Amino acid sequence: MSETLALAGQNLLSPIVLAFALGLVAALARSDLTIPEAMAKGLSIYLLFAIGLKGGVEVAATGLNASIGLGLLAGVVLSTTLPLLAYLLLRLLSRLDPVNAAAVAGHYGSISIVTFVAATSLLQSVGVSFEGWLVAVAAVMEAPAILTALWLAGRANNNGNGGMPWREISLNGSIVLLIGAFLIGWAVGPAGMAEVEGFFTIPFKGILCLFLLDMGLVAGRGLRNGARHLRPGLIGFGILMPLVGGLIGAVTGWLIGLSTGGVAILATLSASASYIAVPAAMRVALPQANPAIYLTLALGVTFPFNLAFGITLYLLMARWLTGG
Amino acid sequence: MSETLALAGQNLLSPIVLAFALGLVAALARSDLTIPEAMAKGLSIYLLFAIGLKGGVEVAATGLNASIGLGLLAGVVLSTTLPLLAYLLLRLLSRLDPVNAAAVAGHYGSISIVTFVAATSLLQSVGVSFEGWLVAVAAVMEAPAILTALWLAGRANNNGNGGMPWREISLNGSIVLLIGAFLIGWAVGPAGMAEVEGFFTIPFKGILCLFLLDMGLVAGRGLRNGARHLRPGLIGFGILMPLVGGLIGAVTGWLIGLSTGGVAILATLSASASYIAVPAAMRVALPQANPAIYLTLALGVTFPFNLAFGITLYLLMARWLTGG
Amino acid sequence: MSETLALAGQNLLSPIVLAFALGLVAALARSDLTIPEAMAKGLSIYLLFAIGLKGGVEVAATGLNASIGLGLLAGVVLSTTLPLLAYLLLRLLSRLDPVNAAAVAGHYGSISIVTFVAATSLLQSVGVSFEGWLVAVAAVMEAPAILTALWLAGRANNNGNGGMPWREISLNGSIVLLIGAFLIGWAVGPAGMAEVEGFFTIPFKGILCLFLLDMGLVAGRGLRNGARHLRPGLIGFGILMPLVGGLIGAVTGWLIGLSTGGVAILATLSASASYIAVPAAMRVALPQANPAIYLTLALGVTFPFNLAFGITLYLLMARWLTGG
Amino acid sequence: METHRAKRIEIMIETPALRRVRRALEQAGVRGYSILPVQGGYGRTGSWSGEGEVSIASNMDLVWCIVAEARAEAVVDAVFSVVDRQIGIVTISDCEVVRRDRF
Amino acid sequence: METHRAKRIEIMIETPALRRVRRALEQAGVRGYSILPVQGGYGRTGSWSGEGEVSIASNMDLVWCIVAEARAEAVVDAVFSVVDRQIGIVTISDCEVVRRDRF
Amino acid sequence: METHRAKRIEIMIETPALRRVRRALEQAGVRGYSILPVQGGYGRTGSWSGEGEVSIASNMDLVWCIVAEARAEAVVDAVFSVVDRQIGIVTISDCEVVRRDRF
Ligand SMILES: Nc1ncnc2c1ncn2[C@@H]1O[C@H](COP(=O)(O)O)[C@@H](O)[C@H]1O
Ligand SMILES: Nc1ncnc2c1ncn2[C@@H]1O[C@H](COP(=O)(O)O)[C@@H](O)[C@H]1O
Ligand SMILES: Nc1ncnc2c1ncn2[C@@H]1O[C@H](COP(=O)(O)O)[C@@H](O)[C@H]1O
Ligand code: NA
Ligand code: NA
Ligand code: NA
Repeated sequence: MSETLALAGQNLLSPIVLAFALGLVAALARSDLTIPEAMAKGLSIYLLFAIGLKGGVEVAATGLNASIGLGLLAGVVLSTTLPLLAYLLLRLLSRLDPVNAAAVAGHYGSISIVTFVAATSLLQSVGVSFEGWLVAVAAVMEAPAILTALWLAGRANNNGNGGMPWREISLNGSIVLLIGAFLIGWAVGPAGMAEVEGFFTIPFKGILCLFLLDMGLVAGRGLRNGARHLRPGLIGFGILMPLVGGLIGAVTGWLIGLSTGGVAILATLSASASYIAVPAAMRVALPQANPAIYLTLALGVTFPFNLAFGITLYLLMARWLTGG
Repeated sequence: MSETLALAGQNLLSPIVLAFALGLVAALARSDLTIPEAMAKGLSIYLLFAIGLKGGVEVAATGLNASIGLGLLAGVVLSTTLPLLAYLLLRLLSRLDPVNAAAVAGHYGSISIVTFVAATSLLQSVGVSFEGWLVAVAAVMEAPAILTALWLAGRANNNGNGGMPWREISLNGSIVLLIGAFLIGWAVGPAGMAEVEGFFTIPFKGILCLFLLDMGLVAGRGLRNGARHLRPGLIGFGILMPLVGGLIGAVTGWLIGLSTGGVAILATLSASASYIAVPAAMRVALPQANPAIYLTLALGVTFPFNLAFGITLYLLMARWLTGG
Repeated sequence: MSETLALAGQNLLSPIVLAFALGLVAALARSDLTIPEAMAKGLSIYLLFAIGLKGGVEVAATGLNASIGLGLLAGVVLSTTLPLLAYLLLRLLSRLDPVNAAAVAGHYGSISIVTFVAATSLLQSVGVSFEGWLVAVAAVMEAPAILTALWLAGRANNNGNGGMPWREISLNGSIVLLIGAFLIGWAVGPAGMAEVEGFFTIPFKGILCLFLLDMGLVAGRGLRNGARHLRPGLIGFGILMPLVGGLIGAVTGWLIGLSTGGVAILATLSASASYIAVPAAMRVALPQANPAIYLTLALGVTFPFNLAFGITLYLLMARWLTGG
Repeated sequence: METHRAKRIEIMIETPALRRVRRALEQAGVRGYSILPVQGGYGRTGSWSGEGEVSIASNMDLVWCIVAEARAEAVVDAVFSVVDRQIGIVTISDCEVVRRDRF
Repeated sequence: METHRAKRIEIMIETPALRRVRRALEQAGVRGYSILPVQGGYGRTGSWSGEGEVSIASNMDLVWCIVAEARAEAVVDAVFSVVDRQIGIVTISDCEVVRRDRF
Repeated sequence: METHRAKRIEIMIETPALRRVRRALEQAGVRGYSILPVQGGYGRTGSWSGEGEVSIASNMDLVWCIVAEARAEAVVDAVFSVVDRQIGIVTISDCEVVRRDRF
């Protein structure tokens, strides 16, 4: 128990969580502190490239674990089916109309890469390793949820969806970058990594701090703008869904034989909600859905919850399941 | 004497001073070299976060020096009263009308964070330490000067000020960032800093170089655009004021018992003129004042003077006062 | 032979070449992956500053090699005359009209700084050193080619050129930055460099990776947009010209007594085609020329060729000539 | 200077739908258009700002397009078929241009 | 396509005063507005450029706002009460819009 | 609010030629102008985008200039002498402004 609290405390007092909190407080207090859009996009490109690279280098170093095929399959299945569960929970807990509920559900099937990074950072600081190829699983989990969401919305509403946003989904920049960097890391291996670790490893955690400061600012602004949509049922969903999703992800990871760290990561991916790829696809494919709802929920409720408490819980779940 | 010259030479030949000079020369020669706005803002955010963090970590490591309360109070008093002195000097030395004089005066009560950084960089290269909490003093000195300036302008000119820019002042992004990062540094302490020093310490001085290149470009462009406003009396003010302000700051620092480095820093803060928070507040609160005057003076005259000579002098003052 | 293949393989599997390939593939596949403009410009400023600085520091450390005067002269002569050769080849190989041929020719007399960086990175990884002042040669080679191109275009077309773009040429930002950083490096020497190498050396290669990712994206987009202009004769030119230019550069380097690494670098400079300074000057001075042609050729054909194969070949040429 | 009457069509559109608007304009045969960035705004769904945003989901862009008067209606129809389902705004106004051959 | 007459109000304003203009517009009851970045300019106080700037002090922004004809005057009045003391420029022009319900 | 008729001149110009347009405007005696960034476009030479670009070669900018009606023609002439050889577009339209003294 006290170990659990120590772990939670260690996470809450990490520079990255505090940077997020600073951004959140600054935005809620209406400070004019802002991060330029180009810088935010640049930080995000850096993070995607760095974690893709590291995952690939890991695979080059340790060889492919037999479970990678299973892992990718599990990712696709989780991403496809979690929105169904999310939709159900939403309809039970809140009075959200079907189209908005479908749009929100899509976000929770997909993943948030910065939540993934925060989890890896926690694992690293407690000395738990994980399968490098889970980066590729993260990439395959980004998109399938969108299709489920559109199917749900189509059931509810026969007319007027924007057609399948195939192009928007399949060549989404963040997926391409993550997979591309993963392949590069795999090709160059540890020797190639050594050449570039002065940029992709040494400053990584500090750069992550600035990125989380930005996430805090954006989340805070979103909360201020979208607060009126956050009825209690929705907030409840925004906290319950990651817990349920995380548990399902953890069990799945344990069933396919992941390490303790791997189980925690798959739980984190399942628990996290997309704030890049899915909202953009929804804006085209489901223009009737209100972005203030899905963005506020994913970024203003679930992301902070996962960052502050969720990832610690998923690690505990993983330890408990694997006995690690 | 020769030691003094060596110190001055060491400062003048540092990469950061030369980078500023390069920017200045390039802009004066009308080169099309420019730094994107988002990059300049990004560099500035990095610097504010990094120095806030370091100050806080220092406080966590060494404990709070008894004089912190005195130091904060001194900062508020200096920021509030230096504009009165500046206004007087301006009215004596130049024919600037009262409203413009008040606007300029406000800039000199506030501070320039990059001058602060340049001073800490000089201290570091000569191996002089200073109180980490002076970062917090820097933050509290940003705003009070604005109120004095508006009071001065109001005396001169009863009608038509824009009303107190409370929101603009109190939640100014750079103050929030500096204080926020300071608190984070305090909370995480040296252990937390170790995690992120690959970004906030190792590349710090090089990033400062690029930022000073940008400052040089902006200052040079400002000089080209505002040169016609720079009558000799104004230029005289732009050099005399930092000397007087620096001396007052140094004596204050010595009176409240700061270390040699601390005295040099408080002198630097007093001597420096704001180029971020104050001009923006003036644009709203004193729209009649001409930005070309206050920006050119703060950025085109006083900043280069402080960078090239001032900070060396303030260190000498500090040594002389403290016998350090 | 097998050593040659090993060298080629080592280059092709370096993280920077693979990052370029990723960008190229992503853009050709119409992914929406993009790098913000401010970030791309920022990366470019960083690279120019870092390599200028390193060159200057090198000169400070090793003293001026006697051949620097010859080297600068050779640079000017190469930049002035290579466009004549390029024009001839173009008129022979393709049916490009004189004005467009002149515009393209200008690009090949000038240089691409990122090709230079890629070459230095290859040299470094095989442990071959080169004269630091070649950075200054790179700078002087940027502009003269523009004048030759305008002279060629003027011969072909008496009316309506935009007049000499003197300002655009002489104070071009990238030249100013390169020379300025070189002078700073020279002034501060290795001791000054030590202060800033946490930014200008340690993360250099990783930052170069992101820059090449961006170059790949831009090149790929250019190819998609400009492909219809790329008749076989033009593509042939885009590959033949760097080979011929590289050979001429290599022989020149050997004649003026450069080291093996120096010969490879001068060959690379001669072989590379400008994609920053020259296109902007052409847009003003030769507005009749079609940018889609010269940009696609320089960035979409010659740059990738040099990156993937050219620089390896120029190093082999250099070894063969100097017996190094 | 002789000038010619033309129409300026300005379309404020969500960035995720920009690609579709561009395709519609190109298929409608416009000779050119330009895209201006928008950095924030306010509407029925509240305020948004591009600052700090990694996602383009809440961003808008302004498409600025000069067309000959005769084509204007066809272009607006084509664009509107895309914009209809989005929240975009299509405005048309008169202007004079210097060179007729460009539109 | 049926179109409706509306007014396009464009306000060029110093960035530090933007917050006040936004508030004025919202209080005047506009249905929406958008903000376009401005990167430089020239006026009585000389030239400015946003490039390399850390401070927003010399920056300007363009507020782009489509309003129904009937509301235009009230909106302009409201905005002008803020802009009056600033150096901002308020322009009004005619346009046609496709969907009336949005303005 | 009393308003005054004025002209809005908008010039879409290649960034490398912007310096020349600015000089022409200043020499023609305009009281002010502003420059808006353009992030991409489409024309006879194909599509372009500023994203990822290090070179300004394929970039465009929009110059936005409010002038008194009486000066408009002289300003357009002056600008056109520069723009003529470039691919730029010059448009003129009517607007109302609130303060006459500024133009
Ligand atoms: N009347 C308008 N004038 C200018 N921009 C508008 C207007 N209405 C909406 N917008 C823009 O469109 C975005 C979305 O509008 P809405 O869907 O009403 O929230 C707003 O945030 C503005 O950027
Ligand atoms: N007539 C005008 N047309 C367009 N923009 C203008 C005009 N006058 C002023 N501006 C803008 O407002 C800024 C400040 O104007 P000023 O106060 O006259 O220096 C200028 O730098 C321009 O960006
Ligand atoms: N009719 C137009 N309306 C708006 N922008 C245009 C128009 N024609 C050209 N442009 C802009 O000018 C650029 C160059 O045009 P072009 O020379 O026709 O390729 C285009 O990419 C657009 O950004
Ligand atoms: Na998920
Ligand atoms: Na001061
Ligand atoms: Na060349």
